[in-house]
Amino acid sequence: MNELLGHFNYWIVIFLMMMGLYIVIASSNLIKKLIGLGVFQASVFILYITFGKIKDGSPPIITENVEIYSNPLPHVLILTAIVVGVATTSVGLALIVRIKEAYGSTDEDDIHDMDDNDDFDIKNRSIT
Amino acid sequence: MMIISLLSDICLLLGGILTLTGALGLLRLPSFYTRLHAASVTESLGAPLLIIGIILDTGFTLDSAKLIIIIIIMVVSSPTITHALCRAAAHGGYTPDMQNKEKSQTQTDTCAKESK
Amino acid sequence: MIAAAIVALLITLALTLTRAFLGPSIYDQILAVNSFGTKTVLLIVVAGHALNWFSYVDIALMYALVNFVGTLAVMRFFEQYKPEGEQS
Amino acid sequence: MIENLHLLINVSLLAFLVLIVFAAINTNNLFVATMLFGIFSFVTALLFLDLDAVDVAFTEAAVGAGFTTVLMLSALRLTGAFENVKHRHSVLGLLIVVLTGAALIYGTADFPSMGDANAAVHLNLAPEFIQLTQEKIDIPNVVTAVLASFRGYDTFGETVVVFSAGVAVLLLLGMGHVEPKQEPEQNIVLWIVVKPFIALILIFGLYVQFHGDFGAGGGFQAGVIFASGFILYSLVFGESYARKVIPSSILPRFAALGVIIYGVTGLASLLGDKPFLDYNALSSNPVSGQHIGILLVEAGVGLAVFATVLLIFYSFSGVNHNE
Repeated sequence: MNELLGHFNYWIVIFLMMMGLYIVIASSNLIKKLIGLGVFQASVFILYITFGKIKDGSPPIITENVEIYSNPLPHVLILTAIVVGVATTSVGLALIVRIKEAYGSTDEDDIHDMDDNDDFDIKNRSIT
Repeated sequence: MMIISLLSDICLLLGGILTLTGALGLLRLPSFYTRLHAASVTESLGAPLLIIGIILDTGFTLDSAKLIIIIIIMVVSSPTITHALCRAAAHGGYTPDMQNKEKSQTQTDTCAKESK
Repeated sequence: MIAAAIVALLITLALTLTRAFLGPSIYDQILAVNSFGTKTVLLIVVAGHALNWFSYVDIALMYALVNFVGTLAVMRFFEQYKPEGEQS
Repeated sequence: MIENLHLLINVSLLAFLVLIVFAAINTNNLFVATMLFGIFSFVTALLFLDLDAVDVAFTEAAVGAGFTTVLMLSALRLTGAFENVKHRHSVLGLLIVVLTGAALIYGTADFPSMGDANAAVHLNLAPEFIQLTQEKIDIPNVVTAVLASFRGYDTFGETVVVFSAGVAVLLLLGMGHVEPKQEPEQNIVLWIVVKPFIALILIFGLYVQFHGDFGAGGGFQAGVIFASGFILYSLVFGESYARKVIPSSILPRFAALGVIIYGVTGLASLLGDKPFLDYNALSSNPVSGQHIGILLVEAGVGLAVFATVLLIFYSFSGVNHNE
């Protein structure tokens, strides 16, 4: 039972991570792929924070009468990772907006079809 | 002291019951506008009651002042959101039907089809 | 009693989530998502007090503000999107 | 009792996360998927709170639930079609995912069980950081101390990454410009309610910025909160008015200024014959030198993040991209 409770969080986190990966693989829409990446990313964050937790510990902010503090290091890493994550997501979204302008679609399969077609003219968004 | 903790318990209990009722209404009521009603009315009373229960328990500190600000935010923002949502729905061609329950149900379904 | 309130809030969250999944219309989902946010603020306040979370009040305050901004963004998007959708 | 409550909250939040992702996989409406991703972030932040990570919960709520949702909606508005997204049921993909997941779960057998105080992670570095923060820096929040002082290089790198992401978005999309006819519908209730809200958000942003040494908060969170005040203004009153309050041309300068404040603080410590970003050189008393250094660095981070976030929002909300 202790084994189960001690590892429960890890299993769920890995399950979430794999669902995120599945969205990235199975969805052909680029924005949905980004959402899948976001889910994957968030589950990695949860994994790190789970590592940092100490039983009966309190948050790493020095207060009186507290002996055990949870590990501050994962918190620092993840705090910056979240902000960098949203910055990279925004670059991804900007690329998708440009792709939509060039191809008229955000669907990966359509874009591949257009790329394979030699007659496709990217400027006029049409097959000449 | 006893009275305050009793009052806090009563507030928490009432607040819990109200939010639960609101969620049940949100889940069970037949059409969009009735659900809106269930969610907003109970939210305006249930949320402050729960927070007041906590304030009575913490006593008068900086935290309780911030909690009062949270109450103000929720009491103001929740009806505003409901109003704006209702307005958006009405402008989006989603009119409430007063007379017939069956009819309003079918209307909801057609709207659902449209939105999909 | 505070434990009962936490359990009630968790059940509330589950019910609201169900409505957010079921729909049927997009407005129902917006309503459910907004309601979910409000209930999260309440859960932070109640559970934070019961479990002694550090500076839970600040975070609850921020959640309330973020939830407001988020829902307004969703509705604004919907207002703007409507005419374009009819054209195409 | 408290132990059981922790367990109950932990388990139900994780269950909510799994349910939300399932719903996000199944929906073929991108708009719904975006909203679900927003509440996914909310629940994640709640989980962080329960796992003692106050600062991270703060950041995740401000960035994940607030800004990412707004950003994705703006992108959806520009790309148009968000309904009937195609979904291919890939057997091979499912196989890969199941195999990877099985391998990872096999790997967790070696993990220490959750909350174990004797796990390897907790024996090195972390106790030293907590000890040194009390001795040398003397601010209560260890996370801020590690972020701004002990790992100052790292945070400088992150700030530069955020800045360059802003530059990349600017290069890809440009600032655009907003035509006044694109104003939102006039709604007096919203106008009246939102005005005090904006003031409240801005004050709260400043509070988070300067309270970061003592409690949860800091430059990253404050920058996003401050920017969301202006985003709220822009959503309710219209983008062209927002661009009169903060012109789009000064935002890149603000972002650069934030990074420069950080860098110059590092250079100032070089001038005092100390290593880069060693704040002991900033004052005759090492502890107050650390205080000054952390204040300056957090101000730089806050300014850079604020300007970058608002810059990205402006770039996405310019309407002329479809032309």
